[in-house]
Amino acid sequence: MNIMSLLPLWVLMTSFLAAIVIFLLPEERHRLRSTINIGAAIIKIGLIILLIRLVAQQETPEVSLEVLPGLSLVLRADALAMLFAGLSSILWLCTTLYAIGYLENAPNRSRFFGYFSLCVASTMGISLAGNLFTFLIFYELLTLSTYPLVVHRGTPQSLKAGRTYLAYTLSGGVVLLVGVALFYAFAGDLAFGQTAQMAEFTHTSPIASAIIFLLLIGGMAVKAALFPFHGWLPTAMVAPAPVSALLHAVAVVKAGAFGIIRVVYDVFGIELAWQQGYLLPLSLIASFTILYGSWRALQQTDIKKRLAFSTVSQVSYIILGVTLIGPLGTIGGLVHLLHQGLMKVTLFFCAGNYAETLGIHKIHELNGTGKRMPMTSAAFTLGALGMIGIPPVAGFISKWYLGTGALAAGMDWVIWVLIGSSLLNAAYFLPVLYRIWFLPQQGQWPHESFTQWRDTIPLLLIPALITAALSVAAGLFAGSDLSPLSWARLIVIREYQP
Amino acid sequence: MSSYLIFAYGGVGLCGIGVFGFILHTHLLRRLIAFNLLGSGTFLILVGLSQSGRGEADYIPQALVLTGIVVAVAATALALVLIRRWAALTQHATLPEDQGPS
Amino acid sequence: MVHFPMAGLVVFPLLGALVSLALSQRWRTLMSFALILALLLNNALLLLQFYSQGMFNEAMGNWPAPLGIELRIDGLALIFSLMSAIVASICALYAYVYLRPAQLKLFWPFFWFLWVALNSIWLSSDLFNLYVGLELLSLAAVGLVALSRDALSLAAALRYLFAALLGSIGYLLGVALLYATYGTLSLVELSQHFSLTLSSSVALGFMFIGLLMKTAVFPMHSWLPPAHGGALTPVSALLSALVIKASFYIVLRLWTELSLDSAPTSAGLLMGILGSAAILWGGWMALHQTHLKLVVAYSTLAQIGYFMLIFPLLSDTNPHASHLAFQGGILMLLAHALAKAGMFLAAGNLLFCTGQKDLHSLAGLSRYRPLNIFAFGLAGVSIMGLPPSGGFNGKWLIIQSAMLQSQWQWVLVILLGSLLSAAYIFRVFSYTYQEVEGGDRFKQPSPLLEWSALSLSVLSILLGFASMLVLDLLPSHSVVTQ
Amino acid sequence: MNELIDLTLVCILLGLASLSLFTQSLFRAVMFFILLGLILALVWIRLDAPDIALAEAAIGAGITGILLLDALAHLRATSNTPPQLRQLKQPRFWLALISGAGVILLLALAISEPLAPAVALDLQVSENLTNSGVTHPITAILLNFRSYDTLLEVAVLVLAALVAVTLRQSDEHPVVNEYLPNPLLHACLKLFFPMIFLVSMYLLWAGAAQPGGAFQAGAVLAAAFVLFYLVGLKTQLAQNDIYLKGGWIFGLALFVLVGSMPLLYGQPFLTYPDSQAGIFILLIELGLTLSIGWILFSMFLLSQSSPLQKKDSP
Repeated sequence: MNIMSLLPLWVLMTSFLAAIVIFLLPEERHRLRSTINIGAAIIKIGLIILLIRLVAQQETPEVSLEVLPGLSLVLRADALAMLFAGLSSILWLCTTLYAIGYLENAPNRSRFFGYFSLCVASTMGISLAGNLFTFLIFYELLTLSTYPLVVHRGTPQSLKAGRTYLAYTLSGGVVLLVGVALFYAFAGDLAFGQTAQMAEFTHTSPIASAIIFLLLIGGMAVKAALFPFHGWLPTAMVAPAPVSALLHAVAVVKAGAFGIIRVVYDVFGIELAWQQGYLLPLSLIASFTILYGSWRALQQTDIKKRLAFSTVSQVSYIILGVTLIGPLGTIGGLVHLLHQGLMKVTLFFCAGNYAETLGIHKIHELNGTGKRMPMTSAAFTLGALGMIGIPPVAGFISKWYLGTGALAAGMDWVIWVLIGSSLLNAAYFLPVLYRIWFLPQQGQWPHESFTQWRDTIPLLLIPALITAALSVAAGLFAGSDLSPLSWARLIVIREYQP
Repeated sequence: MSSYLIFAYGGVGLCGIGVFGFILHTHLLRRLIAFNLLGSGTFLILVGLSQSGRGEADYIPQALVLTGIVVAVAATALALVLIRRWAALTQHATLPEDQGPS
Repeated sequence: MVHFPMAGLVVFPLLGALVSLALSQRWRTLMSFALILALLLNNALLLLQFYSQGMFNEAMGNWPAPLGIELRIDGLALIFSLMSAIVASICALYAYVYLRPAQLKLFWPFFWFLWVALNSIWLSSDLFNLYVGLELLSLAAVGLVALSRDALSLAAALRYLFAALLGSIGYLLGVALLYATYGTLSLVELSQHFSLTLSSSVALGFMFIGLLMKTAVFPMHSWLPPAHGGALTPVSALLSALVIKASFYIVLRLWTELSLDSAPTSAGLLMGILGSAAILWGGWMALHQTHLKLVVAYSTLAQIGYFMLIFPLLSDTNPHASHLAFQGGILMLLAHALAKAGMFLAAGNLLFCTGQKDLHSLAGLSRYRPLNIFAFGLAGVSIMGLPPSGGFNGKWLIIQSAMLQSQWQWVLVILLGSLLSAAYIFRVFSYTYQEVEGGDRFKQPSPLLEWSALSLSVLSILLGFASMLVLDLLPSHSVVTQ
Repeated sequence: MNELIDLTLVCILLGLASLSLFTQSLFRAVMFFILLGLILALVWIRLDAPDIALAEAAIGAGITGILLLDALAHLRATSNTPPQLRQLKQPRFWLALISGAGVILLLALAISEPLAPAVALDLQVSENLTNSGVTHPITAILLNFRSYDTLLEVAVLVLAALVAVTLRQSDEHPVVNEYLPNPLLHACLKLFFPMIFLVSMYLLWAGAAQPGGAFQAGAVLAAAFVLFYLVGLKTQLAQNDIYLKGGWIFGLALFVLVGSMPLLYGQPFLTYPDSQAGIFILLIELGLTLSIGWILFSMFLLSQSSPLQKKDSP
C-alpha cells in the first residue's frame, strides 16, 4: 500500500480532523479557527486534484477496513466519486469563506464550523463510498451533522424546522437501512460496480430485487427531495444562508441525488434497471417533481422559499437524466449535478447578501437593489439565467444534453417537461431580475448595514462572484478538457464501455 | 413416599404461600417475611428433592443451604435497615405507589 | 504465575474493598486507583494469555468441577470483563471528582464489591456460585442506590432490593431443581447431560423469570427507572451499563450452553415478544419524561429489549444467521455499556451545570457547555443505532440475522424502536439548542468530569470501527451452537 | 409412622407460614415466623441435616427474629395497614393468587418427575474427604471444595453491614447505652459471657468433625456480643469506626490473604498447602467466626441509633 492509495482517506480526514480541532478550540479563537478551516479546505482541493489526476490515468485508489464479519468500510476513488468530491471540495472553500463573513460577531461559531466541517466530511465519505454499506454510514452521518446546523439559530421556528428535517431524513434513513440490509442479506456483499452479479441475482429473484430497488431509491428520495418527500426542504430555509447553500447545493440534496446515481449505475447497472422497467416510474416522478417544484416556486413571495422550491425542481433534472438510458442523458444528469450546485450556491449567497446587507427577505423588497448592490445582483442574475437554461451559463449545457438524451432514449415527452419547466423557471426568475434592475427603490431598505461598502463586505461578495464566474465558465468552456462536461463524458464512457 | 420428598412438597407449599404473600402485601415487613418463607421453601426443595433422588443425606445441597441461609439473613438485615430508614423519613411502611389515594 | 491473571480479577477488587474499608481517606483513594490500574493491567495480561492459549478453565482450590468450582475464561467472559474494567475505571474517576468526600468514602467499598461480583459472574461456570455472585451484586447495587440517603432513593433502593431478592430466589429454585435432576452444579457438566424434560423446563423457567426480573425486562421493569434515574450519577452509570448486564449474561450463557436454540421456538418467541414490548414501551416512556436522567433510564429499558431479540434468532436450523444474531447481541451489549455510561455521566454533568432536573432548564447549554452536549450526543448516536457506532453494528447484525431467517417482525420492531429512540434523544437535544436570554449562568463542571463522559461516548463510536477486534474473540459459530 | 410425623410437621409448617403472613397483628406475624423457624429446625433434623438445623435455629429463627422484632418496635408509629385479605376485588389479589397457585402447580409437577441424577457428587465428596483436612463433609465443602462460594458469601455479609452504616446519619446522636439497670442480672450476664464465648468456640472447633462451624459459631458469638452490650460493657469499641470496620473485614481479609498465597507458588487461588489444610481451615474459620459475630452484632447496634424521629416527617 503506497501513499497514493491512502489518498481517499486523507481527503476525508482533512475535513474530519478540521472538525475535531475546531470543536476543541475555544469559542473566541476566531482567527485561528478560520485559518485552520480555510487551510484544510485548500489542502483538500489540492488532494482532490491529485486524486483526479490518478483517476484520469485509469487508477482507482482504495482504502478498506473490515468492520463486521465480511463487511468492510471501503473508500474508493472512481470517476463518479471524483465528480461529486470535486464539487464539494470547491464549494466547501467558497461556503466557508462566505460563512466566516456571514457569521461575523454571531455566537456559537465554534459549534457551527465544527459541524460544517463534519458535514463536508460526510459528503466526502458519501462520494468516495465504495459499497452501499459505507454509503449508508456516511449518509446517516450527514443527517446527524446537519441537524445542529439547521437548528443553529435556536429559535422555536428553527427547532421546529429541525424536527421536520429529522422526521423526514431519519425515516428515509430507516427505509434506506432496510434496503441496504436486504441487499446484503440476499444479494451478498457487492461493491459498487459489480453489476453482473446483481443481474444474476435479479434474474433468480426478480421480486426481491425490485423491492430492494424501491427501498434504496425511496430512502434516498427523501434527501433528494423528490415529490412527495420534499416537504423538509422549504421548512429548513430558516437556517442561516450558508447552511441553506450547503443543504441545497453541496451536501444534502446532492447526497440523495448522488445516491440514486450510484444505485442506478453501480448497484443495478443502467441496462438492468432499464430492462426491469425500474426507470420509467422514476422518470415520471422526477418529471412531475420538476414541474411541481417550479409551480410552487412561482407562488412563493419569500426569496429563500422560492429558491428552495426551485431546488426541488432542479435536483430532479439530475434524477431525470439518470433515468434516460443512453450516454447523452447520463451526461446531462451527471453534469447537472455540478452545474446546479454552482448556480444554486450562487443564488443562495446572493440571497444571503441581500438579507445581511439590506435586510431584504421578500421578493417585492428587491426593487432597485441592482443600483445599491450591483455585483451581488450581477451574480444573482447569472445564477438565475443559468437556472432558466440560457446560454452560455452552465444550465444550458445540462438541459441540452437532457433533451437530446431523452430523444435518444425514445422518451420524447421529456422534451415537453423540459420546455414547460424552463418556461416556469423563466416565469419565477425573470420578474425578480426585472425588479432588481429596472424598478426604482421603494422607500428605505428594511434593515441596512455595511453602509461603508459600495456593495457588501468582501467576504460575502467574493464567494458569490467566484461561484457565478465558475457557472459561466462551466458553460463557456464546456468543450475544454477541464470542464465538468468532459469529466461527465469520461464517466459515461467508462460506464457504457466497461 | 420418603420423608425427604414429603418435605420437598412442604417446600413447594411454602414457596406458593410466599409468592402469594409477597405479591399481595404492600407492607414492607410482611413482604420481607414472605421473602423469607420463599427462601425456606426453596432450601427445603433443594435438600429434600436431592436427597429423595439418592435416598440418603447429600452433603452438597446441605452446604449450599447453609450458604443460602447466611445470604438470606444478610439480605433480610439489609432490607430491615432500609425499611427502618424509610419509615423514619416518611412515617410509612409501604412504598409510595402502594399507599393508596390518601 | 499462570494462575495469576484470572484470580486477579477477583482478588484485586476484593483487596480494593478491604483497603477502602481499612485505610484512611488519602490512602484509600491512592490505593483504589492503584488497584484500578492493576486491574486494567490484569485484564490486558488475561487478554494476552487468551490470545496465546485460547479458552481455559481454572479450578478454585485446585478442586476440579463438579466437586469444586471452576472459573472459565472464554471470549464472552473476557469481553465482559474488559467491558466492566473500562466502564468501572472511568466511572470511578468520575465519582472521585463528583462525589462529596463523605459520599466517596462510602462509595469505594460498594464499588469494589460490585466489581468483585461482576467479575465473579463473568468467570463463573457453576450454577450456585452464580447465585452467590448475583446476591453480592444486588446488595452492592442496592447499597449504591441508597447512597444519596434521601427518601426518594430509599424507596428506589427498597423497590430494587425486593425485585432483586425475588429474582434471586427464582433463580435458586431453578438451581435446586436442576441439581436434584442432574446431580451437578457445573454448567459444563450440566450441558453434557441436559435434556429438556418437564422439570428442567420448569427449572429454567424459574431461573429465567428471576434473571429477567433482575435485568428489568418488560413487564418486570418498574423498579429500574427510579433506581437508575434517582441514584447519584456515577452510580446510575454503573448500574445501567454493567449491573443489568450480569443477569442477562447468565441468561445468555444458559441459553447457549444448554443449546436452547434447539428448544421449541415458542420460548424464543416469548423472549422476543417481551423484548419488543420493552423496546416500544421504554421508548415511549422515555419520550414522555420531563426529568433528564429518567429519559436515560427509560432508554435503558428499551435497550434491554434489543438484547432480548437475540433469543428468537438463535436457532440451530440456520447456524450462520444464528451466529450473526449472537455477535450482534454481544456488540449491542457492549455498545450499550459504553454509550449508556457515557450518557449518564454526560447527563450528570448537564444537571450539574443547570442545578435543575427539568429538561426545560437545559436551554442554552449547547451554546455554553458544548463539550457535554457533544458527549451526550455521541452516546446518543450509539443508543439510536445510527452509524458509525457500536450500536449500529450490533443492530445491523441482528437485522441481517432476522432477514436471513425471514423473521420480519423483529426487523419492524427494531426499526420502530430506532425511530422512537431518535425521537427521545433529539427531543433532549432540541431543548439544549434553545437560545435564551441571560448569558452564561451555568456552573462549569471540572474538565475531568467532562472528559470522562466524553471518553466513554467516543469509545462507543469507535467500537463501530473496531467491532472485529471484539468479534474475533468469540468462538466461530460451529462452537456456539454446538 | 414416620411419614405421619413428617406430614404433621409439614402441616404445621404451612399453617404457621399462613399465619405469619395473614394475621392481623404484625407482632404476632413475626412471632409466628420465629416459631416457624424453630419448626424448620426440627424439619432439618428429619432431613438428616443437623448443620442446617443448628444454623436455622441460630441464624434463621434467632438472628432474623431478633432483627424483625427490633424493627417492629421502630415501625410502631407508621401507618400500619392491616393485611388486605378483604380486598378480594383488587387485581393485586388475583395476581397474587394466580402466581402463588401457579408456582405450586409448576413446582409440584416438576418434582413429581422421577429422578435419576447423572452425576453422583456425594461420592466425590466422600472420596476426597481425606484430602480436605477435615472429617466433616459439610465443613470440607464449605471451606475447601467450594470455599470460593464461602468467600463471596462473607463479602455479602460485609456488604449488608456496610449498608447499615451508610444509612446511619452522621448528625444522629450517638448510641445511648440503655443497659439493664439490675445489678444482679448484670453480674449474671457477666458470668454468662465467657460461657457463651466458649460455646461458640466449641461449635467452631467441632465443625471440623461434626455439625457446627463458623456460621453457627458466629451467630452464637453475636448473641454474646449483644449480651455484652446490654450489660453496658465496653461498647465504645463499636463506636470507633476503625474497630467497627476492622472487625467486619478481619475474616474476609484473612480469607483473601490465605487464599492468595498459593498464587505466589504457582497454585490456583484458594488452594491449601498439602497436609496443612486442616490448620488453615481452622484459622480461616476462626477469623470468620469473629467477623460474623461482629457483623451481626453491629447490625443490631447500628439499628439502635436510628430511632423513629417524628420531626423528620415530610
